[in-house]
Amino acid sequence: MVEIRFHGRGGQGTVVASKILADAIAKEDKWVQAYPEFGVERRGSPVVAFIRIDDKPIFDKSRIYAPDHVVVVDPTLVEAIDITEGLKPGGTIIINSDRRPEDFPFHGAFKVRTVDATAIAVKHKLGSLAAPIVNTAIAGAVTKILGLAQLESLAAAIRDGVPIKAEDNVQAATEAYEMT
Amino acid sequence: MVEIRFHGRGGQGTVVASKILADAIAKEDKWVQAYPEFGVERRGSPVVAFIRIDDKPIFDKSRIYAPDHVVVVDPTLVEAIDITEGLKPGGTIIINSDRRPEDFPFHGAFKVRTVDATAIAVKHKLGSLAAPIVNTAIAGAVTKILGLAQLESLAAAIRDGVPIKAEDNVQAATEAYEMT
Amino acid sequence: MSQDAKNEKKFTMTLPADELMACGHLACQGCGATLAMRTMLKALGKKTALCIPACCWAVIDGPYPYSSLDVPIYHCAFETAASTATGVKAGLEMTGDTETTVVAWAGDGGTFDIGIQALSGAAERNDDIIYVCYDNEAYMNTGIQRSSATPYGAWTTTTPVKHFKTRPKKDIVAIMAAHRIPYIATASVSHPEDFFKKMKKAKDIKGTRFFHVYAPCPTGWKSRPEDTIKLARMAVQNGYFPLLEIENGEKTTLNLKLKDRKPVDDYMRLQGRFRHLKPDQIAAVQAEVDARWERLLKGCAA
Amino acid sequence: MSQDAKNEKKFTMTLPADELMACGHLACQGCGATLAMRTMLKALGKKTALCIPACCWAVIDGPYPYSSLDVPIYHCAFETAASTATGVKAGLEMTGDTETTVVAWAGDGGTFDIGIQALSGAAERNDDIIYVCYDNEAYMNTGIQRSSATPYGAWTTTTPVKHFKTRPKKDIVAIMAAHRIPYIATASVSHPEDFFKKMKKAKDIKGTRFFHVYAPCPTGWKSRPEDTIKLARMAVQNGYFPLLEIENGEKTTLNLKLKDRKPVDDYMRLQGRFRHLKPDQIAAVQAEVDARWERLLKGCAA
Amino acid sequence: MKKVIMGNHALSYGAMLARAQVISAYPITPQTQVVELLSEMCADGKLEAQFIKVESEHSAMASCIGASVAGARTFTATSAQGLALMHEMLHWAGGGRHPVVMGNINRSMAPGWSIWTDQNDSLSQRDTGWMQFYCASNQEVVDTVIQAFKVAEALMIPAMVILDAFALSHTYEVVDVPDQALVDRYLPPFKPAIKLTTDDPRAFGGLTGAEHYMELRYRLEKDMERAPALIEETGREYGKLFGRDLGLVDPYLCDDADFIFVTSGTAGYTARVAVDELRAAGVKAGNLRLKVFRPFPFDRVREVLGQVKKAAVVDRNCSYGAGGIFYQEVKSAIYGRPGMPPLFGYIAGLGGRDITTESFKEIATDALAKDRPEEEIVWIGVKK
Amino acid sequence: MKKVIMGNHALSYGAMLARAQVISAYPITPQTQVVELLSEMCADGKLEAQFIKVESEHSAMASCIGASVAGARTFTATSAQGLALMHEMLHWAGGGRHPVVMGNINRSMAPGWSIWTDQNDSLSQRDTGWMQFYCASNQEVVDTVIQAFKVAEALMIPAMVILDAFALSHTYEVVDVPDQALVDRYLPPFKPAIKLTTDDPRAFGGLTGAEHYMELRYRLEKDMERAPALIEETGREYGKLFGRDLGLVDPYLCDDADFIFVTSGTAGYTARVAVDELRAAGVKAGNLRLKVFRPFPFDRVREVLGQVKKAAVVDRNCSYGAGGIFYQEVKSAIYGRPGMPPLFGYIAGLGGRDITTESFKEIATDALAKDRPEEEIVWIGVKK
Amino acid sequence: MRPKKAKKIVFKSAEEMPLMICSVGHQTHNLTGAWRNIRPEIDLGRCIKCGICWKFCPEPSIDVVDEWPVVDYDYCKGCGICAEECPSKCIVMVEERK
Amino acid sequence: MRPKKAKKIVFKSAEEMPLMICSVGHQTHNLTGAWRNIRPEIDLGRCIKCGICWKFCPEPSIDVVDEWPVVDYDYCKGCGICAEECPSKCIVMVEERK
Ligand SMILES: Cc1ncc(C[n+]2csc(CCOP(=O)(O)OP(=O)(O)O)c2C)c(N)n1
Ligand SMILES: Cc1ncc(C[n+]2csc(CCOP(=O)(O)OP(=O)(O)O)c2C)c(N)n1
Ligand code: SF4
Ligand code: SF4
Ligand code: SF4
Ligand code: SF4
Repeated sequence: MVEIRFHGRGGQGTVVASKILADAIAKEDKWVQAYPEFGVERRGSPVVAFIRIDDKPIFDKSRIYAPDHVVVVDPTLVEAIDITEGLKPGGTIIINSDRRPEDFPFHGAFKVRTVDATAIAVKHKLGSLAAPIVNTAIAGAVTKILGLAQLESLAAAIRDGVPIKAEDNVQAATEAYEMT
Repeated sequence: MVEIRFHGRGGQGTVVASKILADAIAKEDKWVQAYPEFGVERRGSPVVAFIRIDDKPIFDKSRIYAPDHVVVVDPTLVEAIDITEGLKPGGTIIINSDRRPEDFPFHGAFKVRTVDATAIAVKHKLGSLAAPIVNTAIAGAVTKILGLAQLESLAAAIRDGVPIKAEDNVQAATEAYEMT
Repeated sequence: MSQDAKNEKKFTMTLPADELMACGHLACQGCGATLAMRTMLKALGKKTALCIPACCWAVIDGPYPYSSLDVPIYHCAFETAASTATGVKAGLEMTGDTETTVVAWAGDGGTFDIGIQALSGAAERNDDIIYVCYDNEAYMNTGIQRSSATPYGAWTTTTPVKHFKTRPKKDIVAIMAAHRIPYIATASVSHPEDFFKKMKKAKDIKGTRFFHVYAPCPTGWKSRPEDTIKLARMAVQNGYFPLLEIENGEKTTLNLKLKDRKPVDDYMRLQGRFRHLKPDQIAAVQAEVDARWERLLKGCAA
Repeated sequence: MSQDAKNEKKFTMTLPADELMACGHLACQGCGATLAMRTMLKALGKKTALCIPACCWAVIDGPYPYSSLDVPIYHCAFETAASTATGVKAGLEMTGDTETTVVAWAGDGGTFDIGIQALSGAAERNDDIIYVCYDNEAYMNTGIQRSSATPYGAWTTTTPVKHFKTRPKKDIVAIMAAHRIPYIATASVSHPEDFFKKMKKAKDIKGTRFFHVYAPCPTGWKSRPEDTIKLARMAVQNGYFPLLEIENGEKTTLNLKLKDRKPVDDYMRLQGRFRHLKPDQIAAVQAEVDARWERLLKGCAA
Repeated sequence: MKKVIMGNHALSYGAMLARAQVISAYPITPQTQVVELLSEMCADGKLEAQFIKVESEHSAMASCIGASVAGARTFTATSAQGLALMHEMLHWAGGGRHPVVMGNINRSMAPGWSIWTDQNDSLSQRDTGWMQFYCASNQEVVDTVIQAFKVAEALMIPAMVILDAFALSHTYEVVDVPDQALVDRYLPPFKPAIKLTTDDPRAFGGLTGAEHYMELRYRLEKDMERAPALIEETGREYGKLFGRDLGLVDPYLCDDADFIFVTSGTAGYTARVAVDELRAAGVKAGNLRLKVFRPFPFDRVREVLGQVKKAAVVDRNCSYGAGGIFYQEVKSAIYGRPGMPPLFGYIAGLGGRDITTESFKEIATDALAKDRPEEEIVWIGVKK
Repeated sequence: MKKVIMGNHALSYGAMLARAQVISAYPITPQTQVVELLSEMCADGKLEAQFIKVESEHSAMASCIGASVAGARTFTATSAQGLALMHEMLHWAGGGRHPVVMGNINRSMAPGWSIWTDQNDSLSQRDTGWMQFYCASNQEVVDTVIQAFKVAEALMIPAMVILDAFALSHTYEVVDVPDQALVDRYLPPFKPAIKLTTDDPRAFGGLTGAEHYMELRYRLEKDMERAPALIEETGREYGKLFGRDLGLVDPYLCDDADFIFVTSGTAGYTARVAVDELRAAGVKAGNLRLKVFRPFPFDRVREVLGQVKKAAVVDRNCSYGAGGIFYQEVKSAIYGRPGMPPLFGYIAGLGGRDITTESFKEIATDALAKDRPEEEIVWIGVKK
Repeated sequence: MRPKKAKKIVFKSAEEMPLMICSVGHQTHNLTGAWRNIRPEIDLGRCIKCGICWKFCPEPSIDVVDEWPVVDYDYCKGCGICAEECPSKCIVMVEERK
Repeated sequence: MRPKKAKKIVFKSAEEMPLMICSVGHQTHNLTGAWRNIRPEIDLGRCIKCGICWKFCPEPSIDVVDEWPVVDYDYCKGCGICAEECPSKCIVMVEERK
């Protein structure tokens, strides 16, 4: 069983990112569970989402306290909150950032990987300059880094699940997938 | 234990009559229970009220099916419904009427007594000619005939319980009491 | 005219002979609400379904397993006349019956007070129902308690003489007009032909239609049963209860212009519920009636 | 002007400096409802008690065991803003506090829909409360579902683009005016001084007072947070949300007469919720706004 | 002072003697006389209270809650549909710790429309965090209202005083109306530790996360558990002042009984008459009348049932798909305890059907003939 | 066809596949996605239904009832406060025999405001004459909605399909969405024997006197008692068509168990994980998950409990003054039956507090250490 | 219009009752004439057949027989509206004999 | 006005909580500056002290210090209203550095 936690902000599509991943994984006949933090998030405020993956049915309906990996959709959160909370020793932290893994304090204690999802999103004109929509790019990177699914599955998941600009999103995901 | 049933019409104060009687009886430290038929009576429609009297506390909260006596406040009901229903053999039937007991079919099977409460009420200007208010006169007659209480107690009960024209009502009751 | 001539003469019927409401019902003697139902059904006919919440009419129709009417009735919860009617209409439509007129039939309490939210909601959605409020100006079924339709000055068991109602009657017609529904009409049991005509008209309009029907209650008003029609007529003629129509919340029509309105005084004197009022208090009622009448004339002009 | 002169110059405050609402609250970026609260409290001061039903403000104030306000709040059930306020007022009076102003503070859903019955009841009794409805034109706290305050044409999650809302916005001001309460006012977060003035005035009136406050919601309107004030201002200036006062349901005063009203078009273009509308549909909105404006002018004249 | 009054007026007198400060109510048959008399008392100045004539029961309870949190002693009364319409607000008063006292007249739930008695209305509120007192006489009604305020305010938990439609609400009985001065001694003014005031501004009932909610509800349950002892203590205190003890249960001839009825409400009094007749016929019968249903009087019930050979619970209610509610809760209370008797369950008197001494004898005959129950529920007096 | 969907959408799919004809609902967190998706389905013509966007839940249920009596298949969904506001109308749908199907998301009752899960909202409706199905997975949600319509319409009794807030409502899971053609085969159109129509005008629900009311309610209870068998039968039929049996209970490793949990909702699945871990640690544990609470599955519960040595009922709810509701009803169900085990009661997870495998192990440890319960209720995971 | 004097309904068992709570009989079984304490008597000699009494009877218990108004005393409650409204004053209310 | 940066409340037991569900702390413990992704910067040189930014801030997170507007970045959520409304355009919104 693999458990992952996502950090983002209300309105950035953090939940969507986890949902797309879940779709992709399910396409490969694995069992998956994805859920947002159970809260009243407001636009801009920090939010969290989780996903649980296994190759047999998942009966545990309790929440995830010690994830295997952490994904940070919004880098400004790294200062704002403790994104490593409960993270299993040796777990991977994937951050949307143009900086290098070494630049992060918790590098070493954990495997840190960065991907400039924002740049990719902007390049593919996803969302606005002020508020680029990075969820598909993030999904691409995470899929690859954690080896969760094939690129095809992810692409298919995006085509099912993302109504607008599906192809641009697929390309963003693909670029992120291949870059990392 | 004595159980009495009253027959009248919505709007004629049948319930009030039974209530006044209950008051009078309670003044003599007896235990009493009085209740209207549990229905949605409309003005003009036949209604029923009951009273239960004992010299120890009354625990039976069920309804009265076989009264010892019956009081008929509105004589037109004698044709309309079976006022003797469930009446104990030898029970007394007191009817507000200017006719003689013998004029009633059930005379013989039961003790029938009549009192012209309407005339008394009219004489004392209780209610209107079209709709005289006979409840105090009836109460007077019943009290006497069934020996339920002293006239003083009844008078006191009327003074407590009847806001308007108290004295006229006391006199009506007294007249009925003494007439019968 | 000679007796034969008279025998020849037809009996005058200003309304259809068919009765969809039969006798044997449980209304009090001289009940206005009952007459209102009788007249409405003459206008709407057999293809009508009624939703009746708690009110006198929930009793008048007769107890289980009986009914006095020849149209289906759903006896619904007190506050749900409008929402139940909306549901019935949707249910009928989805099962193929698009013709039946669905009527919510409620008293003033079920309309002005506990039912106003459901009514306001239906009006906002413009649900395709006719809502009829028969107004006897208090909660009569429970034994005469004040409602927000109870007029200033009236006695009820919850507004005792020492504390008689000091708030004016809620202006339900103005409130519904503010909802800008297709059709609003007032009617009085004293003017059955007028009521009939408006009901016929409403039947052919789509959307939410609202009727405010004046229905005296001898029991609750402490009036004589035989005065029911007289009281209703006086209320119309002194402007206490004007007969009017409002289309789309805009076009207001006064059905009978009154050049010399009678004073409300003698109308009130016939009712025990106003007996305690002093002349100045009756004058206050008169003033309120006059003011409302002026507003109406303005409204029509506009 | 020279730097020193500037250093000398006082910072302009068109409203009192005291803040009874502090930062740290949970409103979204650019929330209009929050600004409305801030301004109201400046007018009413510390001797104020709030009854807040379910709505964004039930969240904005902050979770247990915290609060952002310096006045007591009773968080009440969704449909009970008015009835709870009535109770609080009665309770305070019976325990010796007669000065505190009791305010029911609710969103449009809690006012136009599920709370309208309690509000109508309080108004009929003329209970001594101030009722403020901050209008963001949908159920925002639950994630943008239609309310009866949602305007024609708007997208919400329950009026999807293919089925956008086709019913006009319920005219709550007209409905409350029909209740003939002592004081009704509209206000907009773009005109805090006007809101402040009216609130001060209302504070000294007895009976039921009703405020309809325009409070843009960037999250629900799909507008830019920084446009909140601009949108509110446009709505006032194009007559979409006129600033007015109504006394005793009669005397209507338009607070700013607009000689040349701007078209609603550019106002709507700034909001994602209207993006799908075709020109003719926007024209329909314009027509509706014009018609209402005309009615208002008439009303003032009358 | 002795008076012949109806049960509904007993409620009004109770509220008046308790000096309720805010009353908010809505009429419904068979409760109307409660509010009518209270309106008069306010009009005559006999009672110094604000009477809010609301437009629905939902608003009635909402305004009671508002008045209560502002520090006022608050009363209302309703029945059946009205009680059901309050349901959300009952949870509110319970969870919010607002000691409102309410009279409820037991009336059957519609549809079909019924104004007659059964307990489904109040028992469907058993999970709302209210205390529930069931009365058997008008005397008990007036006494219980006064005690209910004392207990409710001590625990900050609302209380319902319940009486049967017509059998009490409209039945005139001889009642000894307590003396105001004594009541004032028994029941001091309501002075809550925390209330809504601008002197100490607090937000009541804000969004409560998973890290806090459970503790607040735990406290409510713990305080509920303190109620039984407090009810008996204040009941004895009441007895000292007024000569009538008020307790959790009313056992009649249970000590030496082989067989007892477990009852509530007016049926619990009629049962006594049946017990006398059964004893006359040689059956060592008894009757345990439950006066308090919430909190459930676990100890007392176990005590009494532990000493009898057989018992029959008589329910004037039904939880469809589960059976009689008193039967269910009594069984649950004595499960796994040593020496408990076979327990039989009967449903009788729904929708105002009368429960007579004959009904009880029929029940006794049935139960005495069997070793243990053969059906989940036995229906009495129904045309099957 | 496999889809990853949230529990709320599973409800919407269920209603769509059942071809609901009238939907009337009001939004409330955490139910909103149910109505949002249904709005879209209606807009896209995927579902041929009238969606009435009412102004309150009270009106939602009232209009569902109206549509149902007119002969339409009717669906709604709500949660917590909304469900409570419907209370009067729940009695109405139950007593009136209107087979409305409703999704309810379990959310804690205010105050304080909570949007998180516990079962007090739905369990406080246990006496309203509705059937109640508790789900543990999104798959079960979609399947149960379809079955619920079949059972409800056969018995003319409304049914509630219940899921935990967030833990199901907002959790995406892999769901095999049934095929429409098969569903149509399983669930024929709704054709009630009696309905509101001008062709055969009847008055529904008029004033019902004491001489009739009780028989009508007796019939309701008798039909409720037919439900358990019908639920199992239609559940097997469902299994034949869709490969997933639906029953009253879901026992896991109970046959050879010394100790079992009695659970419901999502906690009933988490318990299975705990059971596996306990077994790994040598404890012969099992889990009995109740899928149906109304009507109460008496026979199945007795069957399973009759074969274990000890059991612990885990309640995500509390009836203040009486304790956990499942605990109460299970005790009541097995009272007086031979060979029943000591039964322990635990309250956990109120107001959204998480119930984890650790919670279950704590419960097991406590229960296994004692011969019989020492307290009425044990609270788990609360700061005392 | 339903038949007058419809028959009373008596259910022998719960099974006999329709599953839904709905009417199976007609309220005309209820002879409300018994409520009356004053009765309307029409002097047809003076009747002008205006139909006003018919139109305003709330029961309705004025039938039209061969174009003449006839009171159905089985149902007439004696409210007096007909007498009050009759323009030719040909209806008088007389006491029911006791 | 309540103190800024009020302290967080932690209850060790149910007993520590007030019996009624009411606030005991202040929401200013919550530093909403963390929500911001663009920040307002005020060029005081061009500020005319009109008070408009202060009056329209929904937090409010513009303080007045010695008669000058000062943004409190602990709370400012970065909505941009002040910049948008500032008549002398002396407030600019800049990206938070990542
Ligand atoms: C929720 C609820 N509250 C109260 C009642 C009691 N009740 C039944 S009818 C009625 C009064 C109805 O008054 P109105 O609507 O004016 O009709 P009327 O009786 O005057 O014809 C009341 C209060 C009820 N049935 N349901
Ligand atoms: C009885 C009930 N139904 C539904 C809800 C869910 N609910 C909470 S807030 C809300 C919407 C509030 O909308 P509005 O009043 O417009 O205020 P806003 O959220 O827009 O500020 C809803 C539907 C509830 N709390 N109670
Ligand atoms: S109380 Fe009034 S409204 Fe009701 S039935 Fe009698 S007369 Fe008609
Ligand atoms: S959703 Fe809208 S109204 Fe609610 S807090 Fe956010 S911005 Fe304000
Ligand atoms: S007296 Fe009344 S009921 Fe009788 S016929 Fe005349 S109007 Fe009809
Ligand atoms: S950006 Fe928004 S929150 Fe920040 S100071 Fe300016 S107005 Fe206030």
